[in-house]
Amino acid sequence: MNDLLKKREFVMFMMLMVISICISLITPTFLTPSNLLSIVMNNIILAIMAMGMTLVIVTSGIDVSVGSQLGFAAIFVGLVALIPGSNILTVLAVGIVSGIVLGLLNGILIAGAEIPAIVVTLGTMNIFRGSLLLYTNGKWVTALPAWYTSLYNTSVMGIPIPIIILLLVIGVTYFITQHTRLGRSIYALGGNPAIASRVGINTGMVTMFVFAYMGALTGIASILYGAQLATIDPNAGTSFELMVISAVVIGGANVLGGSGSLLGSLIGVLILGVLQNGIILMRIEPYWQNVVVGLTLITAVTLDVVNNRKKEERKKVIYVAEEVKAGGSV
Amino acid sequence: MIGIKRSHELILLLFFSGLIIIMSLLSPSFLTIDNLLSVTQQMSEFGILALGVTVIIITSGIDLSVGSIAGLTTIVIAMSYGWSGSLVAAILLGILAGALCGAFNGVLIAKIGVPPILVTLGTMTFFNGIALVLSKGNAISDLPEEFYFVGQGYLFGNVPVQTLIFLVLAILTSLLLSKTPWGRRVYAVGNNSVAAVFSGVQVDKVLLYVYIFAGIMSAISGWIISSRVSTARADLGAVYVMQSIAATVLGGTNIAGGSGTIFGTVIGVSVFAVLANGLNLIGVSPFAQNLLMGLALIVVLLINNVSIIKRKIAIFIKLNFN
Amino acid sequence: MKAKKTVTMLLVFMFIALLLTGCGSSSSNAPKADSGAKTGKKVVAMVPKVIGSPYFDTCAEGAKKVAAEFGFEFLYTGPTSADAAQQVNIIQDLINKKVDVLIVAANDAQSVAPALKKAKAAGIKVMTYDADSTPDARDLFINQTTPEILGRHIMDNVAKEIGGSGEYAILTASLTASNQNVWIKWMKEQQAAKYPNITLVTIAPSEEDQQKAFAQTQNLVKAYPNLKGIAALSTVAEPGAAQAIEQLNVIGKIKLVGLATPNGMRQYLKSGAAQSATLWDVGKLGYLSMYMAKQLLDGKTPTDGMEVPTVGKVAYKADNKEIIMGEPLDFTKENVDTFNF
Amino acid sequence: MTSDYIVQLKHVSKTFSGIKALDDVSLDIKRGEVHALVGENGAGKSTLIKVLSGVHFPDDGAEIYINNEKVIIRNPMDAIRKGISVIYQDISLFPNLTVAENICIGNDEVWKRKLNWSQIQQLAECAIAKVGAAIDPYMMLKDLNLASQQIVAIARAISFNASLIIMDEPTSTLSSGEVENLYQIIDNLRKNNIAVLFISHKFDEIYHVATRVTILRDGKFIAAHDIQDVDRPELIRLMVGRDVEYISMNAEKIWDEEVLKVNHLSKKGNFRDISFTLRKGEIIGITGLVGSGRSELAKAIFGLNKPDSGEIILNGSAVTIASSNDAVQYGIGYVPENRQLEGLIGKSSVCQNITLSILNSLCNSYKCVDVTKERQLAQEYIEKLDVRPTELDKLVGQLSGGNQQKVVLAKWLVTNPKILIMDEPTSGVDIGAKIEIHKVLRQLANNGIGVIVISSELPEILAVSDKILIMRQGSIVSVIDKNLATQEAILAKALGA
Repeated sequence: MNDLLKKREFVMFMMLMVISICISLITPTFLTPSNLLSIVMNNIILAIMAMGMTLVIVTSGIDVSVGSQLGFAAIFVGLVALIPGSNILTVLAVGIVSGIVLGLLNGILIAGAEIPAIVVTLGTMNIFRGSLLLYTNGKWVTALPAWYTSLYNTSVMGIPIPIIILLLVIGVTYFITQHTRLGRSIYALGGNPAIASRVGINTGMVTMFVFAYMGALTGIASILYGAQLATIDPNAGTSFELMVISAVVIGGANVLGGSGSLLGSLIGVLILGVLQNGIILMRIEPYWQNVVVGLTLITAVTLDVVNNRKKEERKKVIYVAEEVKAGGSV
Repeated sequence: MIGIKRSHELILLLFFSGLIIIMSLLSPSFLTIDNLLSVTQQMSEFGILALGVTVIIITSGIDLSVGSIAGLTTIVIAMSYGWSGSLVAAILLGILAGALCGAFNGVLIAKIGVPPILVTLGTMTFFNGIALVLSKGNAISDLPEEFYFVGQGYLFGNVPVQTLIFLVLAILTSLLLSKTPWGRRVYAVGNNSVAAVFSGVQVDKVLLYVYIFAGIMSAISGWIISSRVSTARADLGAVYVMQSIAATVLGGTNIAGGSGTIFGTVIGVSVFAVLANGLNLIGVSPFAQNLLMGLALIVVLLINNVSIIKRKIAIFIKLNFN
Repeated sequence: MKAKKTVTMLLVFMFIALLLTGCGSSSSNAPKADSGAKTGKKVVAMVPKVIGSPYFDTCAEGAKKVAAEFGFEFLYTGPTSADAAQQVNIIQDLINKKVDVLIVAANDAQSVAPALKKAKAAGIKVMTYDADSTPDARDLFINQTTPEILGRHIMDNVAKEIGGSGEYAILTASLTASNQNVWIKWMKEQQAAKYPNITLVTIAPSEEDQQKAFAQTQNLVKAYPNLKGIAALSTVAEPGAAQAIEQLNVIGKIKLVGLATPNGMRQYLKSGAAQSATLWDVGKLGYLSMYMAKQLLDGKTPTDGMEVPTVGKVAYKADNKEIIMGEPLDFTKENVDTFNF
Repeated sequence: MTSDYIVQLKHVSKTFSGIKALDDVSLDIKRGEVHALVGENGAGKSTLIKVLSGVHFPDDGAEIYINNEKVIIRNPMDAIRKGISVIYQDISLFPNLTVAENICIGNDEVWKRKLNWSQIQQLAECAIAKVGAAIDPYMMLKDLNLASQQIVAIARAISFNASLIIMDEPTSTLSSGEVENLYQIIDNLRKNNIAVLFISHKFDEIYHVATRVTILRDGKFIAAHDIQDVDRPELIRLMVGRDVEYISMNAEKIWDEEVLKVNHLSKKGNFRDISFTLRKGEIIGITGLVGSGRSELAKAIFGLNKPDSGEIILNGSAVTIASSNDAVQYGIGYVPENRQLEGLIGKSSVCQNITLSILNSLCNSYKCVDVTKERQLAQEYIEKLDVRPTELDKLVGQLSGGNQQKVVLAKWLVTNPKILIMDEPTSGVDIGAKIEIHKVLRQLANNGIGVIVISSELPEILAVSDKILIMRQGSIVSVIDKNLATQEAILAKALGA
């Protein structure tokens, strides 16, 4: 039992519980099922993208271009949805393919030219956003067909479609990370990059896969984004990447690579969602939200480093045999 | 100034002068004196931010919170002017606020050892939040006339004041980096922080001063922006964060730390400024500016790693074709 | 090795330069390189609060058509985000470009004033439209309607929809937009005068972000259980709010009014998620601005009640050098199909 | 050549930038045999292991036979598939993965595109059982202590049905209980007909487990014997019989003023109850095996490894040295063991490296570094230590090993220290440069600096130091005056033979 207590995810889960209890004491409406459902529904897009970002961060990479990718994919999904005769399949295909293409571009630059991920995605962030706005000339995509927008609020057997899609994404990502060679290679690459290639892992391919997968999930998220809002602004997703990275880092993923669980990231998403919703319900001015989100991220990260440091301290020990007394017998 | 023997600055200078020629061909009003001066005016705000960011990246760190510190400073200046009534006190308080924000980053990064990208990701939202809470999200614009001098005034005929400030700060930072002990230690920490510790360098003190320095630079930049637009708003600096990092990397500072010069950064900043101004004059839609800035950054990075790319292609061909 | 690097660098920047010139000519809304000065045509530049928003783009279409008629060369550029500092930069560049007329929608009244004064000093005719700067910084302000008329009108709409009593909330684009604050001031005055038992519970910003407007509305409905009405004061906020009302299926329980374009609100007006959207004929506003630009260039001063083709009678307040286009226009389920902007 | 040799190496040489790390070495290991590889530091043991395990490619002319078949080992994975697995000291596996994953990763039998966890767990458990241990396969590697991690590495080798397992200094960080356990494991391996080749310094270990031993010295093959044919003194003689003669230099004058006195310094897990005194002009040599706490002690004195108890006395007054900066102020210099990582800043110039620790004192009135003064000082010390090439602006990374070490030395001499600690001063340096560095050390001592030299090269210790401290497992086991000491006596004490 006690190793469960030490687990990072459990600590974060307790933090989530404490925050929720405090909020529900102040505003009883917080714990109503409809509010909890709306917290989940409002953060589905964040959760889907957090799954992809977790894998990126586990390989000690980072992707600040996901916000622009979201806008790019959402616009193209919207344009395709407007074409008469298109249906859910064409929309799904366009979303995922455009996401993968953008993700692969990042992957090739990072794995191929060995340029640090932070700088590559900084560049592609501007390239994606700039080319999208140039192409659409800033025009919004409006009046999306009913079959597409209904994607967001219809339920199948009582479960809203977006939640089903989220569960599918979590399932697939969990399957990849836990049950495939590729998934374990992602964690191996993050844990010990030097040795990874020695045990036969093609590190370049793993990096490319991780960024392409991030793109694919962003594509899926963009489909839901368009369905939720019914009109798509080419500036959609601006600085959304900061929320995605914050959620994954609060959830316990280590930016230096090697650790990061899907469960942890989901808890991180919930913590951000609960904080934002709670602040509004408690009728606190929305501006406190930035202060709270920023502080949560800083404390989560600092605690992580401090107790990692303690564990490292205990490890660095050369075993000195007690029984050898000074000037021992020879 | 530093000798431009380093090949990267040479190439960048060539690229920059080429860009100026292209721009003046495309739009006759580009090469006029007052346009060039207004280019220097527009670039000084995010250029000063870039000075702080350059010093940080040389120590192989990064700072995403410079924009929020600038925004917070404008609010602190406007509000403290409201209480104290004296402009000088308000501005000093603003710069002090910037230094404190920098120190907050510095303590977490240097003393506790949290990775810089995480700390500044958190403080970016945190400082922005403080600015919004202080200003209730509103713009504050009851500032006195003399306050506008720095942002809108001119000296020696029509040289904008902030261009002079940027120049002075750039030269000062360049001297600080190349001549003072602190500067030498900044490069040492960026190159090999373990060897620096073993040479008796107090790495945590050096890093703390680096982040305080960046905080002060952000504060000065915030002061100039709010003076230019004669209002104080929490989100004034936001758009400059990514641009200042991109300009620094374009200027030849290695993102992994250890190398980079202020001269390179100034060139990187002016490339972006000329790009933005030129495109406006030609009437190219502002969206193309984003695209071209991103493209310029990626292209420069590819050229820096051209040897790796060539090696990889060679291996690829060897494997598949013989 | 070094020489080769320099050659590759030069090749690359040639590529970028070609791309540049390509963009320069191809992007639709910009004319050839600014040949205005050479061909003697007057160059009129329009700078909106933010480029790429349906409201300002439709307004620019209106102005563009008539600019061709008047033989002006029309230049439309602006900041990519509603950022005062960026807008001032662009105005600065246009001054250096020596355009003849500058028509600006100010993100922030104070921040554009210094730049506009410099433009006037440089002999450029300076006009503001949609959102004014400080009066001394411009020659003429084309105001779609006065803030007072608009503020009181929206308050009347709110009262009409929620039946004269109960709670309502205001959703703005961002609190820092100066004209929003003036409208809200007049709404409060109208409410104090005519509807004593209507109470304003909160003013929530949506920062020109549709996703935020959507989430804000959802939370407002939950935070204020007996909320009866929402006034969304931006073309971004009202569609977002309407979509949220539809999602929460509180159509009918929460009444939505506000400022938005007919195209943006058509589906919501029909579905009942929104009761009315107030605005003005944005195309006409563009036309009127261009018409007045020609007046200024021909040295004529406008007169009160003058007749403007396709726009109709406009009021002119000489003391504030302000043209008022007329009464605001309400789009409802019934008349929304007759408008297309 | 009888067929029971599973691995044979013939004429294996390996040169690194001019220095011959291995010179025509041959090695043969029988099936199921436990073979010890012995030799002093720098004798080429780990290079030989790296050649055998595919990390390094040998110079041409080398022949490697596995089961009497000539093979070329391209990379580590190839070696593993050919049945040769290595267990490094730093357990190069994946701390963030579970035990079962660490055992099976890369094993095509089980590590397929779609993982079958029950199959993996089964393989892992059977490998662990074969080793004769019991570890929960679902534990994270980082939560295990070092001994268990070693067992996982051995289990991994077995899961690749290795016919030869190589262990590099396996017992250096194990408790005596764990060492016994390892002997048991090696016995199990022998029973499963798996050969073990291990590098070790500990004589009781060699004599307890090994059946044959190969001795290397200075990269050359010296001899290979069955263990019972060679007793301990004979083995030491073979290891140490060094023909290279350093010129032994005696101190001109040793002041009786105590520059440094250390009383009962201890730090849990690093060193215990260390006491010695260093007088002005004296050179103390500290020797002992890798992992005997020598470097940890040096770092403690230099302020980088806070001791738990005991005191350090400089010129009579007790001081606490909390950081390397304090140490430099107190006039202590430290030339670290790992030159590239800890000693130098590769990408900056010789001049800037030399003056890095004294920048404050080089400042002119407006607190800027007086470059002319700096360059003069650097030039003076480059000439004094005869660093070649003598360009101040050459990047330090481009110098040879010997010259780099001189630059690090110059870096400390400019601070004119009272005490200078040098950790493995001449490792990876050619003979000529070694002698030059020894001369410089002696000159420094004669000029009144107290010098501490840490080295595992016994001839160097004998040639240079006035007094020799021998450390074993964290404590000083004996103190010998220079003229009484012989290599054999020192090695015997160091090995606890």
